[in-house]
Amino acid sequence: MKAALDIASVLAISAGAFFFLAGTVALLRFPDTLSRLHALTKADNLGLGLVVVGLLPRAGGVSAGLKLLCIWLLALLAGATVSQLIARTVQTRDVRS
Amino acid sequence: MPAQDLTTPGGLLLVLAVLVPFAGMLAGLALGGRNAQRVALATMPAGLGIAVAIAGALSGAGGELVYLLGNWAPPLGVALRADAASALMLVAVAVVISGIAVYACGDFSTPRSAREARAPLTFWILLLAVWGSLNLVLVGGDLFTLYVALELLTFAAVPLVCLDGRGETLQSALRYLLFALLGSMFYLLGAVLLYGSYGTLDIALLAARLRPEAVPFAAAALMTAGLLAKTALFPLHIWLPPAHAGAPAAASAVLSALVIKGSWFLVVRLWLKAMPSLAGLASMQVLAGLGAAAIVLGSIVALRQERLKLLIAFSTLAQIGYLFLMFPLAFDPASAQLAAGNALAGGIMQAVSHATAKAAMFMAAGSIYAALGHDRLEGLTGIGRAMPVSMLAFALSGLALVGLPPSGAYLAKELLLEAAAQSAQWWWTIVIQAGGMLTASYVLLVLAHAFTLGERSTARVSRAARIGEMAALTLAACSLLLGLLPWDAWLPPARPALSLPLSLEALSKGLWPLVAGALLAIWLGRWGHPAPFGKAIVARLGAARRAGLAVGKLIERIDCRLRQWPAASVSLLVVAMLLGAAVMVAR
Amino acid sequence: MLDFLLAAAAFVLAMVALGLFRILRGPTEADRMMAVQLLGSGGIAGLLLAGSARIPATVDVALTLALLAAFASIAFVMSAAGETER
Amino acid sequence: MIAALNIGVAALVLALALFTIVARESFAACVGFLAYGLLLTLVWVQLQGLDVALIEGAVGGGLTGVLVIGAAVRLRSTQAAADAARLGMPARMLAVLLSGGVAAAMAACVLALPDPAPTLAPQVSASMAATGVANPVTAVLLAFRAMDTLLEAIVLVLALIGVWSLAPDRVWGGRPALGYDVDPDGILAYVARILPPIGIVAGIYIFWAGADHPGGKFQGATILAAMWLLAMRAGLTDAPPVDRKWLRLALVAGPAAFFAIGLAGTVTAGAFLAYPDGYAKVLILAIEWALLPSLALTLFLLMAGAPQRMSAP
Amino acid sequence: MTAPTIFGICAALLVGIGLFGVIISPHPLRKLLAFNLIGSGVFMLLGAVARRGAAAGMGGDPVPQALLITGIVVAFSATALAVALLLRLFNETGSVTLAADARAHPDAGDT
Repeated sequence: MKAALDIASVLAISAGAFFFLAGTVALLRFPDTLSRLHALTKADNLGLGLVVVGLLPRAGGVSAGLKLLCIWLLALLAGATVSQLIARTVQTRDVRS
Repeated sequence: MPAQDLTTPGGLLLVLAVLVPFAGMLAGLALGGRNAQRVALATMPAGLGIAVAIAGALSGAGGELVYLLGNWAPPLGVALRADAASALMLVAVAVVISGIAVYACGDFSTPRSAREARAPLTFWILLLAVWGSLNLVLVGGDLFTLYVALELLTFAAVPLVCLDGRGETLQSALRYLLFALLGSMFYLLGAVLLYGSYGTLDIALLAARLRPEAVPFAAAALMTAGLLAKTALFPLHIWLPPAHAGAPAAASAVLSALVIKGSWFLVVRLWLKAMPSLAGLASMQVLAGLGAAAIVLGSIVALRQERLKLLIAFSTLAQIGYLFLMFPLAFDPASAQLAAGNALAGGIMQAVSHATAKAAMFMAAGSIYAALGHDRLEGLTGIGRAMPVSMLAFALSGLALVGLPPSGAYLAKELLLEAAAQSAQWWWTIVIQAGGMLTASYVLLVLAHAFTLGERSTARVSRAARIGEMAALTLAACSLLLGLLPWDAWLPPARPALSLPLSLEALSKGLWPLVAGALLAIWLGRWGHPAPFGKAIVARLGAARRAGLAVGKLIERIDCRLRQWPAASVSLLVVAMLLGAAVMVAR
Repeated sequence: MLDFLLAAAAFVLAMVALGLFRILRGPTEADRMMAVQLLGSGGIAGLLLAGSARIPATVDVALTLALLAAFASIAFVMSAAGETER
Repeated sequence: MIAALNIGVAALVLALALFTIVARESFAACVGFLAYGLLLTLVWVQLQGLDVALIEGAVGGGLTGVLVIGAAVRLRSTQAAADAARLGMPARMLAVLLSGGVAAAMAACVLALPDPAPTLAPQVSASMAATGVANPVTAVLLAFRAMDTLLEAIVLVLALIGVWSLAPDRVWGGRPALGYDVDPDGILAYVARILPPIGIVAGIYIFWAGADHPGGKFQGATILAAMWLLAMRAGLTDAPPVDRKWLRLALVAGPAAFFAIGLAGTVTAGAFLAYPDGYAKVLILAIEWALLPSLALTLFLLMAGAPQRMSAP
Repeated sequence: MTAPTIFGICAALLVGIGLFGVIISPHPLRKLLAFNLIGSGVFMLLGAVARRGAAAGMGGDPVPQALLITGIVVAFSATALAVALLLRLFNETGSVTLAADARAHPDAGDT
């Protein structure tokens, strides 16, 4: 049972790490601000989500698990808001210039 | 547990000395409006009483008051400690703060039309905060608590600089804040290194545990450099002149008379109490060397000022230098340690006397500024007749600064000279004497302007508050009569020469700097047009005068350059390294 | 397992570092604003991976960080955006 | 493995610090600084200072970053003057040399620190039972070195008075900082509505945990202040005018209660800031509860800045 | 290398970087950032000292950790005060330079 959980953890965390890799590659490769923004928010939030899932079995109890999920939700919330706001500043700037 | 680590009887007074002003500050904020002033004025007698009680408890005994906060002994807990030096400083602070408070009743009363006004409210609260933090600096026994105390002092002092909200003073305040913060970081860095080496921040425990090793050397250099930046010792005086000259008079008095003494006292504490075994002669010579440079530079630049308040600010710069002359003189070659003796007594006496005199000076200058609407030296002709009380206050405090008997500065000078003779450091004798002479020069320059009978009478814009003028006069008289007090109960009584401060010999000793100072003032000073007698002499001097002016201009240029930010911050690092090197060399 | 978590933390942080320097270089301010966003997610992931197995209270730290990172990025986008629109 | 991770984190911290210094634009430097602050949290976890990590994440990564970025945006027009005043090459080299010297001396000191290191942990551990709290840092902050904490509360109030003293006279008694014109139906207002409740719960949780686990009043208060600030920025609430009686009383209440409990100790336990046997934990919690609202309010007002406009009648 | 050593040296370098910034940055806000870097370097050193003192089942010496909390809050207050001062100076004068000096004019009117 424990071994199975460990394997699940490893898999989830590895997948999460992969998404961070993807996000960074996108950041380095994509030519313009908006597409970088797009890549960053999607990939990183997914990466963090998978890391959280991977750590869930190792969390010391229900409350710690809930806190972990809470962290992810907060990060999602911030990501969604901020990316939208950043996108808007990019657009207003583009319209103006 | 060592025997001294117990709360001594009367230790609670130390807590009260810190608590009462802070409680007043909180009450002033909570009650708001006019009440802030009332609370502050009500706090004065209480604080004064506590300070006197502490001095009383320490008289004669030569011991220490200790209070263990929360009954936790160091190193785990925090102790408050006070010795005779702290007690004298506590009383001096209380007296000067009270004097300033009386003076400030004129400038910082809430106007009738308003329920609450910004400047009065914040002034009274900040005044109490300065007092509380100074008391904490004076009685703190733990290096980190002292760090917090220093920060409190800075946070209370900086807004005082720019209470009038003009761009110029805001800039001075910002500069002061940034440089002082840099100084605090150096201090904290040293404290961290000491904790990492010895596991305690308590001054008494550190003194016992300290070994001559690399880490405490570095810590000592860093902490001292940081404190010097906060004290504005040459060449770290970037922030002082504009800040002290630009602030409202009452605030200038607080800043110049008291605030800089906090970090200076901490340097004294550090070297004499926490790390006396680290002090070598070399590092102490560095400190006093900077002090001597400050005396020369500050005085000469003061002689060249056009404005009275700037002149007084540069005078503070020079007097700070004087405060640091005690360090090499306190060095005892026999034990290779710093020892409290005549030198410490002289230093403390100098600090007390400068505090009273400088507060009085700034207050008198403030009254003059209020009456004339300006403080240009050239416009002061005849002010001696128009405002006799303020000018008398200025004159008395000036003479007290010069060291005319029976002033505190006279006593201080005698003590320092004695210490210099004992430790065979003749070169400091010269500096001490020259210091009095230079002080005399700029004081006489102002007096010559003020008491010249000009053809133009000075136009007065408004009347200065009588009570403020009297407060200045009282403090000035205090400073001039300090030498008559029975100091033997607190300071070591090994000074036979001082028994008669009013004797003929003493008087003549006090007078000759005045003569030399007058010559210096004529040679180097800035003589305005309405000073006919000065002008006549000046015209005859010809080439010598021109050379003097060239020297003065050069020194002023150097000062300007040093007060640029990059130069000042580089100087801070250089001073830290120099001190570090000097400490290492000595061992 | 601990070593795996630490390695994962190091990897994620390396990715964050790479990305960070790409976006801090600009050219637009919007790019730079993403830096905080990136650390908000990547930094928290690294923190959880590195610490939560050894020190349970790391989760509380990560929670604070998530909250404050969200606050910081929102507040700062707001002040930046608010100023440019004026 | 852990050493490699630590070295990586340290390198990243240093690189961000360097970026903060050398970045051309102030705005970019501030963003770098904010990222730096967030990253420091990780350093504190690696150094096993969880309480410190919490305060660093909240203050260093949160409040300070927001403060400087707000300033950078406002001061954008001063960039050109600063660029013109850059130092020449010789001066920069001298600066490198000197600061490098100090850094080298410090590093040498770090390596020269004694081994085994002096520590007060055993003493704390031995004396902690008397305080009744299980978090050693809280025991230090509120029992062994309670004086520092009391002074720290005063520092915050004093800094606030300093900030207030910078108000122009005509708006004295007014409200700090203008809010931003935020679309009430926009995403910002939406987030500002849902984040604060979560934040308040989290803040009080961190505060509550502080007696026995990492956390405490400063950490909790910072989170509460941040949430309030967010709500204010989004236009949901307004900052209170600074001359309000309740505001003044609320600011002072926490430190005053601390004073009172400390003074009571002189009578009941024989020393200022001492607690009578058996009541230590209750009194410590009382102080924390009294300080929390005052601290949150003070931090919030420090962030909000000096009064800038008169309140509407 | 142990964590305290690594971060102790990192702290030393941070102080160096901060000092460099304090000297060369012409903009006061940048000086303030540099000052904060020095501060965090000092704090990190204290953190390393705390970690070195791990004993009695504690991950670090709690006394320096408590000092750190106080220190960080004090540093924040300083930053807040400085930022407020900076903004007021800007509102009042439209610039924030520290260079223009309220100095006495060395070349003016000698007689």
